[in-house]
Amino acid sequence: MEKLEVLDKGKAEIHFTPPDEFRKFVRDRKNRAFEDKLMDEGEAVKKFVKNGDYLAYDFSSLTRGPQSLIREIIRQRIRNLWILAKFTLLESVLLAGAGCVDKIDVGFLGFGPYIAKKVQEGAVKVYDWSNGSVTYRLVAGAMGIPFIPARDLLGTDTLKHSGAVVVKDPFSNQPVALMPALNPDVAVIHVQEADIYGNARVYGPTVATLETAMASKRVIISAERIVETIEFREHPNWTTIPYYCVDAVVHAPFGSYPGGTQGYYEMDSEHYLKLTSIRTDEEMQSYLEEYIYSVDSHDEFLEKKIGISRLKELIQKSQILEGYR
Amino acid sequence: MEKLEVLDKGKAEIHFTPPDEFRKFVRDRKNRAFEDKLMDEGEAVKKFVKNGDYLAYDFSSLTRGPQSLIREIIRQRIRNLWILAKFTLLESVLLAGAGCVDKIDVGFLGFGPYIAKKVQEGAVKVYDWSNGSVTYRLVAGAMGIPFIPARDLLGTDTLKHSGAVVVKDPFSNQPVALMPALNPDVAVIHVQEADIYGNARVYGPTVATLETAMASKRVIISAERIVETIEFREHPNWTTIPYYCVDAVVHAPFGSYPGGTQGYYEMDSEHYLKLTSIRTDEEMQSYLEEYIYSVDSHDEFLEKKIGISRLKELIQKSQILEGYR
Amino acid sequence: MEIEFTDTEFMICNAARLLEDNRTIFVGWGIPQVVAILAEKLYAPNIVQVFEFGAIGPLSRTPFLRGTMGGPSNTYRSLQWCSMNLAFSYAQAGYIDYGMLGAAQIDRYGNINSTMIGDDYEKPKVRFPGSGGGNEVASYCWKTIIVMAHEKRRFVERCDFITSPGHVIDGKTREELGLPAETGPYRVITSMGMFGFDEKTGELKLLGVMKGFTVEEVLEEMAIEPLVAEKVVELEPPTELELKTLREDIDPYGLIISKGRKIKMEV
Amino acid sequence: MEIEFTDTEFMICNAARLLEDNRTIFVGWGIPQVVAILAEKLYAPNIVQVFEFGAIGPLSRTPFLRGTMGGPSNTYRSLQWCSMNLAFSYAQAGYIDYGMLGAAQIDRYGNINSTMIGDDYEKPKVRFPGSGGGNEVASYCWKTIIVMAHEKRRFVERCDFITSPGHVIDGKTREELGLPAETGPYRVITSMGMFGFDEKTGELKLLGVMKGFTVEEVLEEMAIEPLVAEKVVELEPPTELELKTLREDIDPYGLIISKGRKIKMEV
Repeated sequence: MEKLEVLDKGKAEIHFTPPDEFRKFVRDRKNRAFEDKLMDEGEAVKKFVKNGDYLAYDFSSLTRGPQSLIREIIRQRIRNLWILAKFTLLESVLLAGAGCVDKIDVGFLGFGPYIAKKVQEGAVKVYDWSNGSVTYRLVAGAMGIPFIPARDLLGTDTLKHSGAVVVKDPFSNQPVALMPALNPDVAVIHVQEADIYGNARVYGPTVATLETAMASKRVIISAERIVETIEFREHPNWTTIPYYCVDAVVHAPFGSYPGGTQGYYEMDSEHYLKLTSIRTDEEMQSYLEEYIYSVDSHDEFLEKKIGISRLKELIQKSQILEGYR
Repeated sequence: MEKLEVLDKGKAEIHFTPPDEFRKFVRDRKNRAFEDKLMDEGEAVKKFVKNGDYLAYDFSSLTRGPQSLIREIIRQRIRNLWILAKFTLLESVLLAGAGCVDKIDVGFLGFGPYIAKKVQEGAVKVYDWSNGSVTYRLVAGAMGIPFIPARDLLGTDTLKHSGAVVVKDPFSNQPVALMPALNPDVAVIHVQEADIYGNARVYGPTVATLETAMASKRVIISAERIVETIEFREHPNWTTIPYYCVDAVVHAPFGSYPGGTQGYYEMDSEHYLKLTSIRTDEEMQSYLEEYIYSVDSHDEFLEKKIGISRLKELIQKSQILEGYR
Repeated sequence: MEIEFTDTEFMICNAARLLEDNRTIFVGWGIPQVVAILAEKLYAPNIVQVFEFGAIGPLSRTPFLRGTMGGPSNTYRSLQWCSMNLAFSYAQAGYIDYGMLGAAQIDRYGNINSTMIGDDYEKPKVRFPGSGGGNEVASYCWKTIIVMAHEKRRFVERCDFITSPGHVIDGKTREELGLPAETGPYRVITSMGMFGFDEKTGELKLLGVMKGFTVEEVLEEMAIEPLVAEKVVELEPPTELELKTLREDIDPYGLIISKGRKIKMEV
Repeated sequence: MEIEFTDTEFMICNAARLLEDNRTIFVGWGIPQVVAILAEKLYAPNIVQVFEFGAIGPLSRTPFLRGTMGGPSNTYRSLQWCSMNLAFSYAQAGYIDYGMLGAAQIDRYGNINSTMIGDDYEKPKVRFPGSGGGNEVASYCWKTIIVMAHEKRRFVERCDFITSPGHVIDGKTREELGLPAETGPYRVITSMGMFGFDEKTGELKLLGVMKGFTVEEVLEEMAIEPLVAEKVVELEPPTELELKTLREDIDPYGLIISKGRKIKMEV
């Protein structure tokens, strides 16, 4: 029989779960029953995030990012994570600063000199992809297929340091890159609305919210509001994630803080600046101590470290509701 | 270098447009300007449907199917079409009955003995795929990639009579079917709402509405209502098709008749029965004469052949609006 | 008391009794829809129906409307309306527990034919609509249930055309062919009995026969000889509640349930 | 009259003048966003911005908010909010005319580096954030415009790391490598000049220099020697209207435009 020529191949180690292995996990460990999954973030992270996990999250620390869950992962001192820095901004900075991370698949590594230094020093190992290629990997993982072809990365050093494989397509006879499916061990996702079973709705750009949830073995959702299931059934076109993808639902108002969540509050630029100005490990440790380790929960963080008047300001700044409800 | 083994291969002729050829068509012939594309169905079909075209449509003759556009194609006696019978019901029956069709890529061939007889007699040539695999082909066409892998068709006679290629996946080392991208020459799609530029919104299940529009060289949209562009900008999450995929917009109330459109009217079961009871070419010709050839337009069809009181009944039957606005 | 029912009603009721609650089920057109609704009403209030055109978890209204599978009544209050690609992706990624399909022919290994009868593809004796989403349902769902009329010619050694895969195709197993592991036809409910598949060989195996029939009578109506379970169970006819629910609530116009042979039975 | 402006303002204005109206443009973070908004306000009222996180055609509010690229102000009244996969699919399928990106290094063939400086990948001298969506923008869009500070070390024979593809990579053309045909870097706007690429060889070619500078002065600030057009045009400094629009409307806090070298010029 004919063969398809392999033309090029990246050399990165890849986190790859054969589709059958992922399917069996879904069959045995995901739940199609309507089970109340509401819990606090401490319990959710304890149950569903483990040392050594491959972790994905969605959107960014500026907008609808799962910041309260990221902080809880840091608070529980989870170790040896391999993270997917897709369209990431400060998640990787914080997780690396807290010593949670060993490896990063880079779409966008994240902001600033602190994380760059971690890479330069070899404190974290990076594999270079791109936002598009890691998103395609999640799409393949979500579809239950082993890879997806795309016409990017081709020829670049990014390809060489990724895990993509270039073959000659049998239909067009042109080279095309195959992006291996990605099935993270765990995903943390922040949404505007969820019910207690895990049905979830996102307003605004969706990045890879659904694909990340479908492709991940364990999924923790945090939500600005917990709503009744009928809210989903009345507008089925707007459901972003169906409940059977989800393991835990956390009620987390201001869950994206210091980022914003559309329709709820704007980002806190001042707090954000504190983060982006971190240069040294000492500054990082003092930030982590002040805002994460010294409180027990997201609620306590909001109450003791941020305060109602600040939160009120951020709500006040968020006056564009059109499109978000 | 290594090679990927080709394990099996369907023998169907395939309509395949290399991604670069499709891209150039999009660059040169699709329009990113905000141009008023509103026209009647006669002009739209005259301009954008040609003899010998590969034609796709979306959803079905029962629900939100582009029936007024299908009738116009028949009325203009377009010939030698190759059609995509994805989740089709009576579109292929009518188009084949009117002599418009040479070849059918079958997801679902369509209802009843009439179309079966056409195939048995060899009047139309069929290639067997499945609803899933032809949908994947559209997804690949819409993504601008040459194929998409999937774990269906494998081993079956459907595969043998399709155009899929089975290879050993380089990541999991398992056989997987590659479905070649499909880029139809023309697509006709019915929606609930569109603006004059072609932005379009669908309520209810979406089948492959967006993928079909993105993947097709020319796209005619018919819409129950023409709405202002601001209606899309106020709820950007609900936009199904962006204007730059679309070539023509036809205002077609009752455009799915005798099928229903959610939120507007229910299907006309009696008229539908007329169609499904067609057995012979004579019966078919008499149906076509009575309902298609003898009128000049969809408006005239509604007025002379159906009538306000019938339409009113169908509106009256359609009392579930929840989720459709 | 004498009851009367159609063999379609018998199939529907027996298929409905098979479904587990709190599971997702990919539902084909026609009989499978009625099965799913009956199960939801009587046995499995929390099953989640999945439809290929993109409806997840509707609370389908009754009476059942045959025509508008994708319309407002059948997709009422779904948890999600989505694309066909997404509906199949849920299945391909392992989220869908059951699939339910009809078939024109079935063979020894559970391969099914819904494409054509005859030995010349170019000139079929009978042409059917083809796969639809059947191939995906049979390929991806964990357990596929086939519901079909029990007629001699429908049970064959090898389907004239294998539309959707069973356990073994022309000597190769599903897994060898690349199909998802540990999936495949699970039960076949016919108008006379119920079949499973041998765990090792993947061969069709008679598990149950309709009350009032013997194993021999059922086997007589098959062009092949299936395996027979050591203990073949007796399948109960439709109960009064099942029939009332089907006839008064789900399908009062008898669009689906009135088809088939009428059976009278003393119970 | 003497005007004063930053070289960032110079780049932004010259890039904005390049954009055609009625075209789609894939917009990268930061400077490209300001370019697109300026173009929309002054030159191309109907350009359609596309963002990788999933916003198509927003009517971005001003003042421009650097932080919340994906937030309500920047994505205001989009035509569509969608997924990243879809945003890139529009580009991969050919629907996006322009792409606009920054770069840390650029080489003779328009390859760009936004990943790292140094010759050891494992131990970079400087590490940048990496591709982001840059690789896709540079791979898929019909014409890519690169906007970058004009510094000697940024122009190199071969990038330390090719993050996103130019016209030729290590001797192979884009098309040979499988990238979409007839795409690639179209213009490079720097703080001193403007470059295109030779149609045959794909080499960097100086097309214009900022008014008040000579070709030699511009070439002096490059570690490689580019081709030079037969007729090098003079690039006008920012106009009063452009500066007013940038400073009063788009970026009143100077988050972007105040960066870079200040230039004084008689006009």
